[in-house]
Amino acid sequence: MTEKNEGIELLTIGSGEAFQPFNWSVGRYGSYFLKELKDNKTFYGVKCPKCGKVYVPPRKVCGRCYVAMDELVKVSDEGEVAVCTIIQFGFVDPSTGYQQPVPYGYAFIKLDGADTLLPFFLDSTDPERVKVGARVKAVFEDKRTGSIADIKHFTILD
Amino acid sequence: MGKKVAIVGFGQTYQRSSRKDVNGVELINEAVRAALEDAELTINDIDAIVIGNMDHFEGVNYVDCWSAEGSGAVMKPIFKVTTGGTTGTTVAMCGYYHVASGMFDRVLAIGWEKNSESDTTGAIVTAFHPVWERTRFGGAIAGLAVEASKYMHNYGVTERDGARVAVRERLHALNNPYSQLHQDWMKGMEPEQIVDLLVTSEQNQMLAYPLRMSDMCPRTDGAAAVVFASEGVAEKIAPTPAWVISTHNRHNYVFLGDINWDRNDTLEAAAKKVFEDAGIKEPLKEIDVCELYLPYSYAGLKWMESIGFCGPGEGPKLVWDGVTDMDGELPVNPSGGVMSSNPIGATAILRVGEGALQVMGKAGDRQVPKDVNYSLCTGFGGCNWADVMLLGKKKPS
Amino acid sequence: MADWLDKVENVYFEGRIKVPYKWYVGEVGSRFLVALRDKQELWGTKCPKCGTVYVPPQKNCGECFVPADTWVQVKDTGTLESFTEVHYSHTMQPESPPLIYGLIKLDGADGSMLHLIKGVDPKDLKVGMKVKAVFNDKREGTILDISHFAPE
Amino acid sequence: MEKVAIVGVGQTTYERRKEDTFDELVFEAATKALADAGGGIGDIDNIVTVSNDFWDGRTISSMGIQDAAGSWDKDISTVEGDGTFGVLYGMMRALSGSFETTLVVSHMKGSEAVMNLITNAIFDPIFQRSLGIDATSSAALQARLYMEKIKASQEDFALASVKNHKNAMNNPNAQLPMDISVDDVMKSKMLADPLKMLDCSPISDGAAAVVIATEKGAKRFKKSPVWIKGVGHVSDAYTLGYRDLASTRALDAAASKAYKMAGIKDPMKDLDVVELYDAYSYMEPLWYEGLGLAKEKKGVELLKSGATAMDGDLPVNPSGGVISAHPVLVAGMTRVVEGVLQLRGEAEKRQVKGAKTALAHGINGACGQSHCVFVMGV
Repeated sequence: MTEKNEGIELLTIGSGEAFQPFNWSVGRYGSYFLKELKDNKTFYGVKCPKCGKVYVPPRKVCGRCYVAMDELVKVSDEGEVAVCTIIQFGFVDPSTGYQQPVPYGYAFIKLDGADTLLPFFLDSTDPERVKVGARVKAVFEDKRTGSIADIKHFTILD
Repeated sequence: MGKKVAIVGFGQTYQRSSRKDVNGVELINEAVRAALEDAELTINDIDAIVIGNMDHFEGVNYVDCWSAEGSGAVMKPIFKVTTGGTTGTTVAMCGYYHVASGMFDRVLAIGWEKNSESDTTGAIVTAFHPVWERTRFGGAIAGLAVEASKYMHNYGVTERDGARVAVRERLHALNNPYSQLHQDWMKGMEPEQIVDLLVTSEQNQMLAYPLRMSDMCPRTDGAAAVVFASEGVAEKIAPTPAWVISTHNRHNYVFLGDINWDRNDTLEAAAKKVFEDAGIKEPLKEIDVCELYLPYSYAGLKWMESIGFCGPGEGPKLVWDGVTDMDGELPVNPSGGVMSSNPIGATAILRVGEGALQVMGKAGDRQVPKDVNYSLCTGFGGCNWADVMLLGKKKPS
Repeated sequence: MADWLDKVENVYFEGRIKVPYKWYVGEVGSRFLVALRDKQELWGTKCPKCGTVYVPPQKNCGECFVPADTWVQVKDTGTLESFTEVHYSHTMQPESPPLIYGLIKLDGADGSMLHLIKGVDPKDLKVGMKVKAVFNDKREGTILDISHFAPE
Repeated sequence: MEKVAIVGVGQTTYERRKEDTFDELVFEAATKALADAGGGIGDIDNIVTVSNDFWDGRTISSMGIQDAAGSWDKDISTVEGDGTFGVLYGMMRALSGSFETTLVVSHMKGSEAVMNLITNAIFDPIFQRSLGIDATSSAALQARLYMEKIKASQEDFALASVKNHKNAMNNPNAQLPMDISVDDVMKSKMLADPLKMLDCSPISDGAAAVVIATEKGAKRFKKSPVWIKGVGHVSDAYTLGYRDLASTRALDAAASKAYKMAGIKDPMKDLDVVELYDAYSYMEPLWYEGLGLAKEKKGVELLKSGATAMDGDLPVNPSGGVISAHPVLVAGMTRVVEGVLQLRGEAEKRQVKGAKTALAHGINGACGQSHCVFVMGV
């Protein structure tokens, strides 16, 4: 690709199809969560022994208390929209290098029993219903592979 | 027990949507030369350098090494610090700590980014957890849109309130020759009139409700450099050095789902620490000017509350009353702010540099029409992370 | 440690970062690549202070911190300063291994240029040997417009 | 300069592949360092983390580890570079008057990325990257230049690998403890001529942490302090081909500064133990020259003399060095940690008897462009 700037041709070098592959460890906390999602369509969190906060998905460390956690807690597949929006602008999906399909509803969901929010996409067929406080429920894929994408989306209940 | 530190020089490139005429190293070099010229120093006077940006915007690993020929780091101490959007203030703080430690007397802190070289949102999305967050997360715009909608929900704030902030930033930018956005059509118009246009214009694309194009920062190629110097040295370099009174940050959150969307509590906590250090009790009265990292319009409302300039939900009144305009009691972002230029790794150090110019009385057409004893600078990024630096005319005791 | 932690089988997540980049070469670098592409010529910049000739060009002399603003043409022949034959294979390589990298000090330049070496039995490679640029027929304004360097 | 100390150190074992996530590794190293110091997170005034966005496959790589680093409601920053630079920044912050203690923690999971691709991205995207150069092939170019300059052989370099892998047998954290011969190195798979598999450091996972304190801050902890006596960091030029790869001028400058601060006149005599960054075998004799342990061109001579062996005058890399475990970014901090253990007499089977002064060395960038040198003492 070239452009002219006051008579000087200005070149660019492209990265083409280059990418960096990664093989991230999900860790035992996350692996447990994904397995339960896949096998039982169940959400699990982990509870801090000190402050009692329930983290979903589970992780090892409660940052506030700086202690390791290991008590698993089952939480609901239903919850409430804490914050939300509808994404309408186009951008590149950095995992594929191609444009993301838009629009779509996007929310941070407080599952019943959890103290943290789960960011996910929302069925936004009716954008009017995408609002703070809406009750939502997880809809699962029929064929689940053990990834977060086993959740198809959250659907608005009320 | 730590040396007192002042800013004695600041340089920046013109902030532009794309700098096709220079590569990254050459862009950095422009800012370094400008900062040295401003401080009337040569590269030989510089004891150490610190640099920062975000790797995945340009796809360059080990930027401190890669840029050495441009930054002036050949045969000098240099390392890189980076924390996402807060990188610029992180770099500035690092420059500050270099000098405060007593180990270096004159330190150059550089922030830069060439956002034109990649898809900004695509690269920002890689900042989030690959397993839990990255799938279809809409980057900074999505995060800010949910914050804005919650703020509107909580306090009955309107799109017009947000637009009023955007108008202030763009009007201020008209005074800043370095700013990327110069929306000349706004010249001579009343803020209300522009607000009306922005919230009704069909050309003003909705990105993610409630954020329209005019509510967001642009993407920018640019670099900025600040020279920090120690007490005893600083006074000899600059007639009015901008002393670092205090600086603190809070980067508490790890996942987006951990964030308290009702309060910007990291900014609250960092600002509180800084005000404690400085003995500031009434920020609105005592701070003379702000250069705040406001990446989008609603931040100019809600985050004013977080800093303590007004109570919860009172941000819109403060802004509509003109308090934060150039001639107001507390001018905010005389430079035009992040919403007028946003070279991400440089954005927060631009706040520090612009804040220093106000203290030094060197801000030209964008100098606020009042005496500046304190200027407050902030950085925002990561997972609702906040950096705060307070600059002042009087050397701290 | 809780019981479940011992039992759970750790899973891995395969992913990638594929942000497409376009790097702006800038005026100085573009001038070099255009000459390479259009005229098969090699140009460098010279520092007015230390006299170092940089090929590919540098806009700023890192040693003296002054603009290296004089253009100088150098030859397409040079001396091999160092080399290595790489045997492993990765996707970033322009062609399949084994491939040979050389640091080539072009006649008229003061440092070396990194490029590929071909047309020589690896056993015969020697530091100090003379090599010459071989250009690609199809040139697109990149460093790969030079196909490789070969013994003169 | 006010006195500043390291009062706690922690490290994980180093392995080819660990299941633990970034935050779990950071938590392990950080809590070990705190426990070692005899304190808790409440004794820490501020945090510095060390990570790299390319290696982690994550922009703002520090975001995933804030909780594990103990940064809640504390000042924090992130260095992207070798762990020694993180220690340096942690030290600056402790000396600034704003804080009395800093926890510095660094992590790496080399197993999750592809080293050659990650290090290819170190190279200039306009003129060099598309040629496919990476850390190992560029190091091979440096190795050859050094060989030519000092008329060394591949067997000479192999001696460093043999020595360090053997030392690693005394280090329970090392990844590659091995009793090998020069012949084994010579027969190992050729990667990038003249570098063979056993001339190269492995891909590693692991984390390390240190607790830094001012003289006053050190009183919060039970452990007796190891003092930072001197530090220096300097970068050479970047451009491959325009930096003299067989010259150690940047390391010379960094070490000279550290020695001056520490009052070291003859490093060979005044130092008791050295932990240096031997990412490749040839780097050890090359860095000897830069550190002033050997005169220019005499690095291999020193290596061959046996003076840097475990039973020599100045043991270098008793831990087994970077060639025995290379968690990038962590590795330099590991050198600091090992130095501290030596000075406390806690290095167990790898202990250098009576060590009073130790040197730790880290590098950034291709072919050791940028160096950081610490001199520590009790």
